[in-house]
Amino acid sequence: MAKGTLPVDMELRKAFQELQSKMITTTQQIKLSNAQIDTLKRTVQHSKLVDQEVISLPPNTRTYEGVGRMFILQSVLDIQKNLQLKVKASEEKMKSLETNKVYLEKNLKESQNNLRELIVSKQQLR
Amino acid sequence: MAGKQQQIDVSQLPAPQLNQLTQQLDQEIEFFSNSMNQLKLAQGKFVESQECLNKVSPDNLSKDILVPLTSSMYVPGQLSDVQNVLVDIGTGYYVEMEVSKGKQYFKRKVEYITKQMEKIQPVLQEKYRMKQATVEILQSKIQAMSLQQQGAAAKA
Amino acid sequence: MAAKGKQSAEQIVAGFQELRQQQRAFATKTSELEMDMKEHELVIETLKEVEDDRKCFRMVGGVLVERTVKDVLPALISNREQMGKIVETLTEKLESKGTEINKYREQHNLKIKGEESKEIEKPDQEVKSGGVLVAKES
Amino acid sequence: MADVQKKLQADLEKYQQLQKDYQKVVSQRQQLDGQLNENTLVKEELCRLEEGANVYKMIGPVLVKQAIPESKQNVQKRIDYITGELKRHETSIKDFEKKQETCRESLAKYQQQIQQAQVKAAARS
Amino acid sequence: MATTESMPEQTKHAGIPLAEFVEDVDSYMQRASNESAEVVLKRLDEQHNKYKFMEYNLNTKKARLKSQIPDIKTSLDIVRHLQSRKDSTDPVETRFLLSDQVYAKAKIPPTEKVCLWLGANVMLEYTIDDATSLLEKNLDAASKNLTQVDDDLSYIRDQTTTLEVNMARVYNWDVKRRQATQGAKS
Amino acid sequence: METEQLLYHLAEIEELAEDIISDKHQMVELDKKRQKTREAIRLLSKDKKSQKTWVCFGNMFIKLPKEDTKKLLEKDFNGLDTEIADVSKGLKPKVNKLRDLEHKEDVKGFGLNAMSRDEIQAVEALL
Repeated sequence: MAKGTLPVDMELRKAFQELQSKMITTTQQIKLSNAQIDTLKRTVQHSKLVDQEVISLPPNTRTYEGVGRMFILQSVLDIQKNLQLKVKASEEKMKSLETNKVYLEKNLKESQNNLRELIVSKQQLR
Repeated sequence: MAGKQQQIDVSQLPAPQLNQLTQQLDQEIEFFSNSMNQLKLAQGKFVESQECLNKVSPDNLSKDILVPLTSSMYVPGQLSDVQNVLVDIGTGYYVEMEVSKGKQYFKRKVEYITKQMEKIQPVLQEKYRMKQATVEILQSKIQAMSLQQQGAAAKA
Repeated sequence: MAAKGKQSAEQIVAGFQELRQQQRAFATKTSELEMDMKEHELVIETLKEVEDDRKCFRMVGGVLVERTVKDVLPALISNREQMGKIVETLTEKLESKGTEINKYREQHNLKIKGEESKEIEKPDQEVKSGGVLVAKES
Repeated sequence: MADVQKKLQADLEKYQQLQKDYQKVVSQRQQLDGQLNENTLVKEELCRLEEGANVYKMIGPVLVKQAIPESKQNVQKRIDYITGELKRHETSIKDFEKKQETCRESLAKYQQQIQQAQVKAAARS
Repeated sequence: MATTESMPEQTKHAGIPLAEFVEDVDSYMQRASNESAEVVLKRLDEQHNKYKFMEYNLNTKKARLKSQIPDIKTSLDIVRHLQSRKDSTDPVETRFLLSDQVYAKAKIPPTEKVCLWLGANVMLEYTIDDATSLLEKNLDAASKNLTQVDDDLSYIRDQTTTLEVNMARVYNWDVKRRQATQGAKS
Repeated sequence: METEQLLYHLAEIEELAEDIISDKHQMVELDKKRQKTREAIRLLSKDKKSQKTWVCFGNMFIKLPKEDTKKLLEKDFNGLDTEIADVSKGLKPKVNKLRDLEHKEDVKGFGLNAMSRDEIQAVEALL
């Protein structure tokens, strides 16, 4: 390829650069979301394990919920309720992260397509 | 100092100086990532405190609790006030506030730290970018040098 | 051409570094578990010496459960045994990782300066507040 | 020749000492910066309080109730003090930078002299 | 951890090998295991690393003890206070650290019992008297351990210095030997 | 070859100096604590309004009658006094010893030949 025979198309160049930086930030965001989803998954799993443990306790066992450094006496039922709430919240968070991920991926693809179209239209123009 | 370096054309620097520059950048990167980690840690603590305050609610008044006397000793007791908490605002000052005010306090703190992190993040990224560029230039220089030496050796 | 050859050399080093990283991870995990086992040992010894029906709490994932010594002790003992088993498999993995690394090193003719003894297995410096028990001189 | 070397050595030591002192002052300034920041945040919190809020100050191991205006005044006094100290450190940092610069120059001069002498000696032999 | 192997063991600093001081480098280098200065220096360097590693471990231990001791002391203070209030009918009013920077109010009714964290996620109930004696015992043990650790640390520092001197001596011996052989050649 | 003696000597001096610095630091800290305790006692005597006061125990505060608190603080104060006295008692011989050591080194220094090149190198390699 001989250098300098074609004038660099500034518009194309700019579009390329934009796409590149977009790709970097998007992949970063997706990575971050994946990591968050993983931790959330672990929290859910953990909560379910604790739930099993608590169910297997003999009736009338006194259980305390950790709040900061203190422990509050809480009925097994309440503890289960709180665990379920936690699981639910985590699952919702995961869901929103997933939808966000899908959106990001779609968005990126669209940008790629736009660039492709731009190239095609430039070629046709020439 | 950092501002000056950005104006120098890095590709013009000799190899030893480039090496020094990467080392300096490494140090700076470590410094900033350390601050980031500390900020994250502090933020986590504030979030936790904020969440704890949710449990200081009327339905927990007089409830049996285990009171942390030290980090390794607890005694049975009861929560005796769910309206107010004492907040350590730093430098030896403590303020009694309503639970809702306490929550606001920690929310503010979290926001403050987030802002600090947002300030550091781009600087950190810029340092990473600069380091990468410097390393690349350094490597190409070393390669060119070794090629030159090979050439000289072949001639001799 | 030259660039290609260089890149693969970099890849070799990167692969080696990754193996070492895995090895180190195994080593840290092992030493963590061993510390945990020691702690369990200490607690088990303490509980063995007190009355069976003494009130005793056990923390399960953020939930504190009020039981008695006779309920908690067997759980602790089985816990310790499980940890022992994990330590065993981890040690095996650590060893096989070591041979893997040596093989890799021979295969690619890598020479490492004598810095490995320094790096491997530095326990994390985190100071756990832990319990009230003070370990006997070990 | 030996004389220059001795001077170079002396200057080098001086330079190293300067660097050490410089670093010390810089880290002190950093500490002061932190303290200023913390006190400013406390001041902000105190300013936010409604009248009649209970403010305590820890003195020794005792919590002592303090009126809000008094607390504000105390913290302001500390802020003023730290700001003064910061200014002092700032000038001393600038001073150190200047001293280091002159030291570096004289070091370079001696080094050059030695190099020249060495070249001459090499040419002679 | 640190292997002692054939090292002479000192009972006072169990597990920490003594660094033998090289009095006479010439005769030291004559020993069968010391084939060359390089080999010896490498071995000494390895030993040096071992000492550094032990020092690091001891420092970690020291940090742990140093954070444990004040905690035990405060626990003792409070337990003694509770003991003095055993016969009173009024609850003790407290503000306890609920979470970072937050204190909540709690009432502690007169009590005979306190709970102590043993570790391994287990907390055990003690009578106040038992807790006091356990804490006293542990405080004593922790303080003794701390002095032992300090002792060991300064012992290690001594050994490290000896080792460093040995390294310097062997190094110098080698430099002189090389200069001598070179002088003989030219 | 005086290298190793010198090294030992330097190590000894350094260790002692570190010890002295940490002692002095401790004295300063203790004195600060003592002053704070005195200030607290003064404030407690001045304030006539409340009967009880919050006293810090590590991570918690316990509400105590003022008179009890004052007694406690006075005990603390006296304890700190003796502690400071103890440290300063131990500090004096250490300072003297350090002075001796440094002085000895000076005297010895006159008798020393200049270090040879490789001796300097060896020392540098160690430092």
